[in-house]
Amino acid sequence: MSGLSNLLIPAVLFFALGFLARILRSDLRFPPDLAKLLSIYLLVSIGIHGGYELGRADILTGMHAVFWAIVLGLTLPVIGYFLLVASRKVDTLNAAAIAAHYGSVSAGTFLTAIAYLQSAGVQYESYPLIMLAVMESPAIIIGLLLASWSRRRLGIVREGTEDDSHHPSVLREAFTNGSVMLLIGSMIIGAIASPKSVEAIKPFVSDIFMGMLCLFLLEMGLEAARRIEDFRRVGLALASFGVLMPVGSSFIGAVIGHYALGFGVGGTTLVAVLAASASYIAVPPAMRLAVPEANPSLYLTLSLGITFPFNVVIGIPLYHRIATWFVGS
Amino acid sequence: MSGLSNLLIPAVLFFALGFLARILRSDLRFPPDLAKLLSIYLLVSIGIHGGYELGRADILTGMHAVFWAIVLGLTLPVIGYFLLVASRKVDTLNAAAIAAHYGSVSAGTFLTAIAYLQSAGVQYESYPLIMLAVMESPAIIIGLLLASWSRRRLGIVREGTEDDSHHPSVLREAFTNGSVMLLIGSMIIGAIASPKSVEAIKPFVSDIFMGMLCLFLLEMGLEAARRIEDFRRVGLALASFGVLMPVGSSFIGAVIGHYALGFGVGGTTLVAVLAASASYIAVPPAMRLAVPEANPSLYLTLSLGITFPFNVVIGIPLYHRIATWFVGS
Amino acid sequence: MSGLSNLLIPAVLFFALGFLARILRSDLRFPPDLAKLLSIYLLVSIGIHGGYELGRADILTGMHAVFWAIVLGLTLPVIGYFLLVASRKVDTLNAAAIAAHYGSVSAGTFLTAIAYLQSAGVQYESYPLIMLAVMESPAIIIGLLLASWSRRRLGIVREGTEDDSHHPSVLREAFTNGSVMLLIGSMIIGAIASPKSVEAIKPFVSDIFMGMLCLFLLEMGLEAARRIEDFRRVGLALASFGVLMPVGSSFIGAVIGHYALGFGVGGTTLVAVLAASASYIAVPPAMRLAVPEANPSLYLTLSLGITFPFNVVIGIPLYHRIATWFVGS
Amino acid sequence: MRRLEQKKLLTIITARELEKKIIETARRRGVGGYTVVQASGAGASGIQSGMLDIDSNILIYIILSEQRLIPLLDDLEGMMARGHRLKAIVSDISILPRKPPAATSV
Amino acid sequence: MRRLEQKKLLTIITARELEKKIIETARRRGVGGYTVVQASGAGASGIQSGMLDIDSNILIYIILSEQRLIPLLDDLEGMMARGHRLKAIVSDISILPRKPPAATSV
Amino acid sequence: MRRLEQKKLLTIITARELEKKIIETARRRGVGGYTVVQASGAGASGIQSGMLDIDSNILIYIILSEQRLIPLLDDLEGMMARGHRLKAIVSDISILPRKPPAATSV
Ligand SMILES: Nc1ncnc2c1ncn2[C@@H]1O[C@H](COP(=O)(O)O)[C@@H](O)[C@H]1O
Ligand SMILES: Nc1ncnc2c1ncn2[C@@H]1O[C@H](COP(=O)(O)O)[C@@H](O)[C@H]1O
Ligand SMILES: Nc1ncnc2c1ncn2[C@@H]1O[C@H](COP(=O)(O)O)[C@@H](O)[C@H]1O
Ligand code: NA
Ligand code: NA
Ligand code: NA
Repeated sequence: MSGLSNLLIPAVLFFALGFLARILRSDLRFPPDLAKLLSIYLLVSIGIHGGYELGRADILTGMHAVFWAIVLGLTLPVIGYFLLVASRKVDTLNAAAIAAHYGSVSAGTFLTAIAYLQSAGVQYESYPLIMLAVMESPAIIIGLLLASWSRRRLGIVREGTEDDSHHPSVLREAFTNGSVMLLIGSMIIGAIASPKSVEAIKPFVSDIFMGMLCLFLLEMGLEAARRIEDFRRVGLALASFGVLMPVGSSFIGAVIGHYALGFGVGGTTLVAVLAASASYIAVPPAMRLAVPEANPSLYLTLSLGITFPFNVVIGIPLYHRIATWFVGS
Repeated sequence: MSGLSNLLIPAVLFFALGFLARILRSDLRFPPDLAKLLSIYLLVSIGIHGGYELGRADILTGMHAVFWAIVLGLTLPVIGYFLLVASRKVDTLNAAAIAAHYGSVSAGTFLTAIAYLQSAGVQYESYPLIMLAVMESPAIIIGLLLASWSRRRLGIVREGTEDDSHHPSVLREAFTNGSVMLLIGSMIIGAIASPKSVEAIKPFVSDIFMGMLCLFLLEMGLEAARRIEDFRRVGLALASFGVLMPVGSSFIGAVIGHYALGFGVGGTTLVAVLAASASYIAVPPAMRLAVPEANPSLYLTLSLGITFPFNVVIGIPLYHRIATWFVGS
Repeated sequence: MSGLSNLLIPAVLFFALGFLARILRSDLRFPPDLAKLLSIYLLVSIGIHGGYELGRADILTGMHAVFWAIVLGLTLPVIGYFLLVASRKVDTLNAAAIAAHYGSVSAGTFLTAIAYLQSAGVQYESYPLIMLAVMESPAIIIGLLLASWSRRRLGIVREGTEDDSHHPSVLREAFTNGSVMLLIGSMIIGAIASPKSVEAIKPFVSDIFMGMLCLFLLEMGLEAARRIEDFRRVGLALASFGVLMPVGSSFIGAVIGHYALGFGVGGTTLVAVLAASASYIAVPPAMRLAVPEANPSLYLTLSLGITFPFNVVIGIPLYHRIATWFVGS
Repeated sequence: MRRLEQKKLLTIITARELEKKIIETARRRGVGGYTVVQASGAGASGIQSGMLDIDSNILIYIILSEQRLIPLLDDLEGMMARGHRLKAIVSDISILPRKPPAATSV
Repeated sequence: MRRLEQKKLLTIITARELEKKIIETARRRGVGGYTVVQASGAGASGIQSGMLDIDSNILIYIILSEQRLIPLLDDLEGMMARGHRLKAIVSDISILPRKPPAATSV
Repeated sequence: MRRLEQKKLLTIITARELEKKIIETARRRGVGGYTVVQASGAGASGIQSGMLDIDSNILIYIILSEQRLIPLLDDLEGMMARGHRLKAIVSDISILPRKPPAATSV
């Protein structure tokens, strides 16, 4: 399936529409609560769906998937951190905050990938969904460790009691993050609820799913374009990180998906997408609390303004190619 | 159907998820407007649905149902009032305000009961729906009367002109309450609209109904858990009222449902649920306006934090048992 | 189909319910964001739908429709302007602002007309949808020209730099108006997206459409009734303009629909509805920015409080008669 | 700055149910306008999360002259005496006086 | 309290359509930041229920120095003179000065 | 107006993530209540559109006595020193004192 035909999925077209509307300075704006409603709906639906299937899937492979998800979540930020520090474009604390985002994942990108695979008629395993749930958080811990390590090197001493980054609350919040709980909770519900009663909510979680995803991406388009406007704050060197980091990560993801987990083209593509995507849900609030010295507009512009659009429009078809190539060989 | 399998209805599981999220101090929060949207949707859907069937049902039984609904709405608060005053845990004005809540009903509890009966494959009459609509308001009037009676006994004199409780607006608002109008209005529309045109909105009011109910209960779970945190304000004695009152009322409801209205197990269960449920929509604002001396956190904690969760998780299966027992004998 | 049976469409009944709720001073209120959500949904759905069909329709007729839409949008405001000035009830600047609303269109009225035609089993062309998209804006330009012309006649001199009405931004905003972009964008997406992928969002844009329209009209009912309360601000003479202007325009619309565009009864009715309807989305903000001297409560009361309810309840069946009569003859 | 008028800003924090009641009271005292903002909060009567209508707070801002302020404060005190929960905050402000343009003489 | 800076708080109440326009004006006058809150209200031009976009109000808060305030008030006066409906409220505030930490020297 | 109490109003503008943290801090300093309003805005750290949770601002209003204000300002200064972005605005207000009615003696 060519990159062009990928652009003919309504989900992607609506992302483009939102992006365009903002560029043309249209007054089209989403009410804040609508954005929230859409992500709640998407997380619940994908959770019920995946949980229902996982309830009938192989537990061992599931464990493997969880293990490798954590490995990805812990290693990617470290790679990102050293690339950023090497680039000399940001201080080490901003590097830590940015890197954490790339170890985590973006549900929006993941769902777009699923829409892409479906309209391309590609089968995919359901395990990557657990990985999506698992990967939201570990990167945050690494981010915090990198940050306090940088602080020590910078010789920034903090009043122990008040140092947020060691504040347990930040760690707890990394795991009790709303979207993580919603996703895992819905998966469990989908797995344990009586099949008969799950049937009753299928029309809600399946039939209108694609339409809700379109509205969600329309809103993300507006958001991404708004972020792009902060581009100058970021600079070209940093922006290129927002493109090269995901591509690099996608290779690592594809290797794990195919060789470590033995997935087919669909599943391998999804793992590559997970590796390549950058968080804009769980990580930013954690970083704002725990690494207040870092500038939010830097990591938000990179993950929302550069990496997300790149992944949705160019990345996904590319990762699909990479997966096909790996699985083929 | 056992209480356990009741816990395997997605609706109830999502209530538990919301409750848990709050207990774990997750940052999962619903936008206020989403809560509003969900209750508007649920009232309209259940209204259209019920109205459509009622438009084809027996008018006389309907009248009976309305009559008994009013009887329940007028007597339960009086019982509650004297129990509370006897308990010596609250002053008479708080007693009046709390009691009013137990004479009224909770649409959320009613809908969960319907989800329960459906997944248990139990048939139910559509008349209890009219009772739901009717019962929102009468309890408020009793509440106001009890309150001004208590005031007289407490010797609280008020500047006549400014006394809110006799302010006609409070009574009018009891009947023009938004959710009451929405429910009754939708029932009328469902009854009089051309069947062909009602068909066109069936997918909206039926197919996605269970899913919307799940989101609603997720939000109610968050809300209930937040209320539980005010538990200490309430104290054990008062809390036990929040459990014993509904159980007691459910018996009265079941007797009326079976012997007075001749309903089957399904219908009898629903009347028991109506009697047992406590309002958190129509009554609290009315009490805040008309009985300002009463402490809102008392009646809200009782109805939302204690009675609602009890009914959803334990009450409904219990009332179903009671109904089966009555109808069986 | 008689005007009465028109009142038996749920959409219209919900409008009446909202209207009634407000008249009875019920506390039923819609969260602001819900109103926004509903109009976003409706514009996207109707856009996808129409675009899908237009992608398969005759391009030449489409061009014709666009041409005549512009003609309507440019002429109706001029007519309205002179009627208003002749009436001597408003100064020329208010006349310009009000007239602009009647050259533009109301998507809500258009959608109600479609619901009406569907439940009446009347076929209709898809071209009027393009006209809906096109007609939002031209009237604004005429409004601005009439306003600055009036200003010159009133001898109001403005500091050139700061004069908003010549401020290009106002014109640009007329075309990048959120709802216009959403509608046109969705039409393009519906037209170019792969049919297979459009199928996937059909349940979202079709099945639940009528239900969403009902909620939207419920909210519009509340809004319209609130506007009616400002009736006294408007006065009888001006109010009658809010009824006679649409009826007059509907004739012009019907003539264009039938003779110029050769539509059948359905399509002709829709063009008449477009001509008759008054904007409350794109035009008011533009006028507030560019004709600040005009009183918003005047044009909002007329378009939302008088013309919209008139069109929904009486106008649509009437215009349907007119269309039948034209096409019949 | 001579062109600025000296006024009082009355800010009332209370539950949404009281919105209508307070605004009617203000109107009776001849207040010309008001501004309302949705809020959440907590105080002696517990948390007002704003998640349900029943516990949403509002902020009502009323710009008014000192003459109008006094009687309105009396009304609010009366409501509080009857148990209504509200905070009435007064502060000194200066405001740009309104000069309506000729054209809006409708 | 010596550590607090004396500043002015300019609060503008107006219709949402004017948000962009006013913020651009403020930026031109060198204002560094602003805060906007959604509101509803009523005044001479009727009710602004906030239910539809077309009648939502906003409150714009701008913390600024007196030097910046004066010219900005001129601009707002100009807008009002052209018929725009807005309330510009000035009050005296003290604010904690910002001390950016060393690390954010990006 | 002798019946009005003189108090301080502390208004904090910051990102929503800091809401919990700041309110806990205030509670530790013995503050009895607070009011929170959702907002959007822009400043040195860019636009906070309020469209996503990650960039929503809030306004926290705290009515308190000068004695309570001082230590709370210290805490806020500490947070700012650690890089947290917030604006702490202090203004003088007068407030109607609360006279709880006899009946609510629960
Ligand atoms: N000290 C305070 N500062 C700011 N707002 C307050 C304060 N105390 C109470 N409030 C607000 O007033 C509402 C009612 O307060 P109360 O009557 O104490 O429950 C609360 O929900 C808060 O929104
Ligand atoms: N006296 C007032 N106090 C507070 N807000 C006001 C007042 N008068 C008007 N407003 C606000 O300013 C907006 C425009 O006022 P107006 O131009 O008089 O219609 C209204 O919608 C209110 O939100
Ligand atoms: N001059 C200002 N006036 C009003 N609010 C401001 C101002 N500067 C910043 N803010 C608010 O404070 C938040 C954080 O500001 P900053 O730390 O400068 O990014 C912004 O998002 C605004 O909501
Ligand atoms: Na990643
Ligand atoms: Na009850
Ligand atoms: Na028109």
